[in-house]
Amino acid sequence: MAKHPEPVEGLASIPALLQRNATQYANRPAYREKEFGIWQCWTWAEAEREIEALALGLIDMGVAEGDFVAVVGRNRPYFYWAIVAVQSIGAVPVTLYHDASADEMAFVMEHCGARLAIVEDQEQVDKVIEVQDGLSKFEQMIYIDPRGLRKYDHGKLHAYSDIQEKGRARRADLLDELEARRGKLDYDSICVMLYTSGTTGKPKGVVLSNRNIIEASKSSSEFDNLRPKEEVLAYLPMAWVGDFIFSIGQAYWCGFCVNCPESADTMQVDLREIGPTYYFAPPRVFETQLTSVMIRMEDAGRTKKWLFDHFMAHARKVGGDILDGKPVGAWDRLKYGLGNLLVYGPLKNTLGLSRVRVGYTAGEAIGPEIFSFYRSLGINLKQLYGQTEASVFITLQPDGEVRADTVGVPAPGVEIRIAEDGEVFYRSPGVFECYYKNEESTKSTKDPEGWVATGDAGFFDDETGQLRIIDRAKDVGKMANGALFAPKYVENKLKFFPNILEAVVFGNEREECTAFINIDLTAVGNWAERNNIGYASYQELAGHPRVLDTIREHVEEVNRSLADDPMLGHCQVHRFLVLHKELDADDGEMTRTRKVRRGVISEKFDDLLGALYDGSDEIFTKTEVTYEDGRKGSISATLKIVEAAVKPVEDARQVAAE
Amino acid sequence: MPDQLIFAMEVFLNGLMAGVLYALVALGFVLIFKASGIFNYAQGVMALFAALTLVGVMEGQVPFSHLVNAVLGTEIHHFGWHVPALLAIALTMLVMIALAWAVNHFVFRHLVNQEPIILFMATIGLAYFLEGLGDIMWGADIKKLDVGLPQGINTIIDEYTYNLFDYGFFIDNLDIVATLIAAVLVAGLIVFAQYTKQGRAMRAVADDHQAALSVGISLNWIWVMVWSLAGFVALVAGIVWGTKSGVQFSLSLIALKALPVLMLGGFTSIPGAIVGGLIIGVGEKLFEFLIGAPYLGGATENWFAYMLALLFLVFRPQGLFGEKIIERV
Amino acid sequence: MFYREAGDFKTSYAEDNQTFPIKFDRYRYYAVLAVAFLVIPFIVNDYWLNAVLLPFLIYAIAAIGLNILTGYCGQVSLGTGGFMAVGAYACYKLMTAFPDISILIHVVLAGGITAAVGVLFGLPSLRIKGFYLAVATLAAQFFLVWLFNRVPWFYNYSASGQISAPERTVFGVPVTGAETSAWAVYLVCLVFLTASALIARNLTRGMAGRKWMAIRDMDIAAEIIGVDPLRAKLSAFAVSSFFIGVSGALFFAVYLGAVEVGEAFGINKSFLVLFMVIIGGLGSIFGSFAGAAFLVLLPVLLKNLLVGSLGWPTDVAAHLELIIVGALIVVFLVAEPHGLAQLWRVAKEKLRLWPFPH
Amino acid sequence: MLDASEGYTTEDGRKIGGVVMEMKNITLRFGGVVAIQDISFDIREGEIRAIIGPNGAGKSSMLNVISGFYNPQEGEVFYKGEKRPPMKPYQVARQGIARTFQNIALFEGMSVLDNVMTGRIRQMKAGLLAQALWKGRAEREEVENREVVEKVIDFLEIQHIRKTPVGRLPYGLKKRVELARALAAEPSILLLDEPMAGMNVEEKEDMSRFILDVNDEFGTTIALIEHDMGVVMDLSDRVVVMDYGKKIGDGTPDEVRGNQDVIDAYLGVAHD
Repeated sequence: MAKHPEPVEGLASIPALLQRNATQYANRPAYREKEFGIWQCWTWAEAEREIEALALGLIDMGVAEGDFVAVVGRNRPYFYWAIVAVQSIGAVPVTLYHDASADEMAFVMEHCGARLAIVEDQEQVDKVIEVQDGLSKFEQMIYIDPRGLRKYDHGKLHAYSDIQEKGRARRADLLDELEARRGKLDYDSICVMLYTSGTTGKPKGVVLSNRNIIEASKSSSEFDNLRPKEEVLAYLPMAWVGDFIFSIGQAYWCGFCVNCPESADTMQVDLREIGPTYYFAPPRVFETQLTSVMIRMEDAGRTKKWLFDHFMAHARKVGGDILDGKPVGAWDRLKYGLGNLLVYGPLKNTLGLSRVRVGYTAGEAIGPEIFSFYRSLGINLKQLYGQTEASVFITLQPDGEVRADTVGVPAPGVEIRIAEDGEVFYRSPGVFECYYKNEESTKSTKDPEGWVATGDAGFFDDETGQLRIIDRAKDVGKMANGALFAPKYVENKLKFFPNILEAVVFGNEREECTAFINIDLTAVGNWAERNNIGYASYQELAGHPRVLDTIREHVEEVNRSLADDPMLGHCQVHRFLVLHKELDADDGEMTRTRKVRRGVISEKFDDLLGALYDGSDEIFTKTEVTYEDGRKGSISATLKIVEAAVKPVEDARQVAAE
Repeated sequence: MPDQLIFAMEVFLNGLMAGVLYALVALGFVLIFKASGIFNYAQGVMALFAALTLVGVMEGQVPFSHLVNAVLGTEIHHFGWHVPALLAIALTMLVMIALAWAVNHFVFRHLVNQEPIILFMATIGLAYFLEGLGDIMWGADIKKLDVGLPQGINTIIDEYTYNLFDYGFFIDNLDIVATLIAAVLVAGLIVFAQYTKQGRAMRAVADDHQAALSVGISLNWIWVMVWSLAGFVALVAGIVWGTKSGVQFSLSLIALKALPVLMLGGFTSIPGAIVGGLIIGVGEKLFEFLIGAPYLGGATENWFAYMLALLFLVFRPQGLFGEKIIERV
Repeated sequence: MFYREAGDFKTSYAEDNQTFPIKFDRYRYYAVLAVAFLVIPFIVNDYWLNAVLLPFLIYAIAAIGLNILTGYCGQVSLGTGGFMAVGAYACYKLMTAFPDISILIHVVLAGGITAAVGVLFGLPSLRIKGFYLAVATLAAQFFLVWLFNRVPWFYNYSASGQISAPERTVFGVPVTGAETSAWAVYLVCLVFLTASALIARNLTRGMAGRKWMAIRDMDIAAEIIGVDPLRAKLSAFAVSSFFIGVSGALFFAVYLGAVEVGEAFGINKSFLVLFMVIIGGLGSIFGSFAGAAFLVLLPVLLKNLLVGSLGWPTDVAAHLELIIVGALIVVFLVAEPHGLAQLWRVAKEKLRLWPFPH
Repeated sequence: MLDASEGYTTEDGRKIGGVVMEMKNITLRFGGVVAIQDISFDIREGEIRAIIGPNGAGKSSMLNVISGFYNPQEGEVFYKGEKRPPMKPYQVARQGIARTFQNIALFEGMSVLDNVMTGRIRQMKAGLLAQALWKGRAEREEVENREVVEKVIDFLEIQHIRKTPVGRLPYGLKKRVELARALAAEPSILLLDEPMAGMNVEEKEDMSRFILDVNDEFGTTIALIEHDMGVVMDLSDRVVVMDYGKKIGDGTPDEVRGNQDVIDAYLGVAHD
């Protein structure tokens, strides 16, 4: 049975932490948001007042303890305040993806029975109004940006600021109520409910207690000794557990400042201005950033290009070691220093990463090339492995022991067990309470001893003692010949090539593996330009013979590397095709966190899948697509099926059979 | 008849002649301005440069001799021959045409469609350049220029007026000749502008660049032409003033005098230039004679013209003959 | 390349529109100030002072003045020499009339008087535009020079018609007259220049500057959105003339000591300063410095090179200088109408983007 | 015609107030040419008032009369109940009448921010000396007005070009910046001179949205001229129709649509 740690100094809830920070760090910045051309700033004391005002206002509105409150918006202080305000009055915040479609929202709000929704602007308001009739418990809505909402019926619609005003006005008579409610919060009371995007089926509401969040934040903060002077940039979806931990859990535990960008498209600029010291980004972000760096360097002058290449080469040689504190020759250090002045420094600066002290990436495997690129610049980028159910942290990489292909050692307070079928189990104070209104899946995921199944297959790497994840456990299948089939592992290897954006590998219960592939429009498009290959659309580029050749080379390279690995030698890709459309969350082919939905895809494109196995060398297909504005349409294309050379593997069968 | 009035008449006549010369220089400005919208501050320096070159050619000076001597330590000065005036003038004209081409080719071709003020400042730069060039080619010392123009008091007028009001007017022959030359030149230019193909092309360009282009007039060609014409005018002015008061830097200051002339006459009008020139010439001489010298300590010619033009402009910004400007939004 | 802007963010508008928003620039600026005030005074000698430093400091003030009028407000003036003369003579009269008032105050007052004269000659600018105005300002140039030449009261009826600065002290240290010491003279001018630059910067980044630039870029539109053209232009003339007057006063009292108006403040002075502004960069304070430095150093270098090293006769060198300066003006107007300041800006952008080309 | 004193309510329920500006029998001539002939109409608090007509109908001249750029030979202009004496354009501007221009009149040499800041001239009164020292009022005003301006910039969604020199902007954005400049003045009447001129459909839609939002958010009174009839009809509460310098129609879009003269004018029936 997992031990149940108790709060230190009665810091049993986020609101409690807020109170502490408001006194202890009263004048330190708590939130910044780029608005009206400058970084508007709120100290902890100010933030506390804002939150209190809102909390009082909510009480005034009649929000009761235990109510669920949906919070829908991009990262803005107002929403973080809303979350904490909701907590402080004993209600439960439920964060939603602000780019979720109306019916996705409807499902969640109905499932948790939200009475109140706090949303950003007209767009969100409209979305909710569209579905509100189907919501049995839903009553009122609060918006932040009044733009365009003047004419709306304000019977059940309130402006954020108005609510705060009411709160301030009634402070005298409601404060006791608020303090009473806040007082009741303890380690076991619900901190937040987050819906897992769920690679399959409907989202599940993960209930996380204050214990989960605070313990997880505490131990992880100590692990990387985060301090009050850290700066983070909050730009990842608020509905995602990671953002909740970084921007609320750890931020409140350590008392550091959360910075919110002006908008999604100014993110890069804002990142550069803030220069975070603690930074998280999914591999995809680092990938695209690296791609754009390389593209921009393409048109650099000769000398500049030479400088860049020369010093980057040197960085790859010694950069990582210097970062890991391994012994490096004085001359190399000197040269690295010079490079730092001429290339690395300015580069990190333009990327906005020059102040990063601790950087993490997770959620997907990251390409070794990409990973080492950033590390060689002297950016302390590390990997972690986690999930919503664990309040993020399962394993972390300690400074100086960083590898591209592992995800680190168990986080403080986390126990890990590997089942015989390779699935990873863990147990920790961060382990979630339950899935809301979903007994059986709670049971199926979390056993009475508190062990939770990750659903991922992996093993501890002998030399480093760090965990290594191969694939989703359920996706790890057997091929017809009984050999181990780990599509994700192969897909990642493919995706490490800048030209390949997404890959979906099939082969379960089949003789041989095949793959769908999405090319990366930026990378390939740029290549096309430089080789002056004209193209009108993604589709046309994707079908271009020379592109197909390049992709084939990539596939064959992957095959070669796979062949060396006795366990996965049979997962070599025999045939593949380049899809005529980009896999898209709007078409349900991926999750909002951009994980491929294997099932959906294989159904949707079963004709293509068929073609991959029936030996035909091209196939005509027609697919329905959803455009940004929600309109539906369909595109059709004739796709070539490409053969890729494979390397025979000796007695892989036995290895697999053992 | 009171002496004062008689003197005044003499001053008036002199002023008239000076005015004609101002008008002459002013014409150079008008030509270029009409055709290219460039207000050529360097016009005066061009006159100086022309005069210097003329003298240099006539006396067979070695161009850049100072520079050459300085660099090579040689002692060369003259070829030792003398060139007859007319030939020299022709040669000088060739130089001026070459200059016109160079100016257009290296400077103003690149400044098409710039605001007038930029062009103006460019010509100031050009003026400096030419001044330096002239000095370095021919040396900066004051030179005498004699192309055989008659000089000295005109005895006929002297005697005639003496018989009239027993006071002989002092009128320099040179001034009379100059006046005649100027008059001829002006007439010539007007004829040229009105009746020759090139002249019409020039006016077309002045009216509307685009239109001119569209009917197949080569702007570059026109511009070289007007700069050459301006060069020619400058040469004539150079000869006259040079003969009058020696070839020296002060010669380029006449140009400055032409500016107020233009502000009065309007930058685009040939008759305006002439009338303006006369007004200024007479005005400043009379002012000096009646007020300047007796009450203000003299030398008022330095500024009278400008003040007159300034005051005038305040009340009629487009000048005597300039078109009215209508502001729109 | 040297810029490290990550983490250099602004949390208030005051920070955002400070003169040097980027940290690196700010520190470099402090460094320059430190050297100018704390190092140079101890190492400056008479040659450098008179050949380079003083002319630079004083012309820079004049250039700033003209830049405000021409670069920011778009009114070209060829009367700079005349206005400098006003400053000089005003200063002279004040110095001789009130011997026991500090010279510093006299210089400032001289500036004030020049401002008044400037406004007077600025009046036509309401009716006259572009180079019509430029030519009109020549009237100021010639009239003023003539005035100081011909009216004895201005040069206190001295036989020579010259004016010469009596000895005056600041905190007991002589800064005018025969007995001056290099560092003191240098510091006085430096202080005036620094002050001028700061004031000019403040004016140009504030509403006054915006009005001027509005007039420059599109006067009709400016009037329709509420800019009073007369006041805007006159204020430009006033401020501009103030600085020019100050520089004139310093030029006479501190630098030359004795002046004959014709040669010291003739039309060529007007052009010299105009050239500084063009080459340096219209509409840029930094440009005024750059232009002044450039045109002060150029002759010195040429002289040292041609006369000093190659032993050419000075007149040839002088003529060459004319040619070069003239050519430079044309080259800049053709190739880089925004002058050295623009080159500087571009270089800076490149450094900021380093290692990326764009 | 509506009574001058009390206002009316639009079908979308906006309350329109009393008359802000009234033009009485305006006649404007250039030399012999009559640009505007004896035209009268009024503009009311909070409404969107359009002046339409074929090209050369005298719309722009009318706008220029309102903004004081032209002074009419005959007729009177009443502003906020008082007869307006002939005044200089900048004086009119300072009375709180801001405008945009048909062919954009931005200050190319200045950044977007500075351009919009010029809209605050009316509000920024610090003396030259204060500005020179950047102290006290000057400093304070600069920040206070910057705040207002930033709100406008945010409202018109031009944050990303805040510091870009206007010269480098594409046409559509310039139009928006110009609107921002006028808006920054917090005018009591906002004059828009062909706000949609030379725009593609998408840009027109944006612009219409902004115009409506402006009127909606700040209750700004807007008078706009436009020859594109379609757009105007959707936007405006009341429309004046001009043709050959005469007023041939005045009323709600529907009334005007029905008006025979208007139809003729637009279908280009020959004039006698």
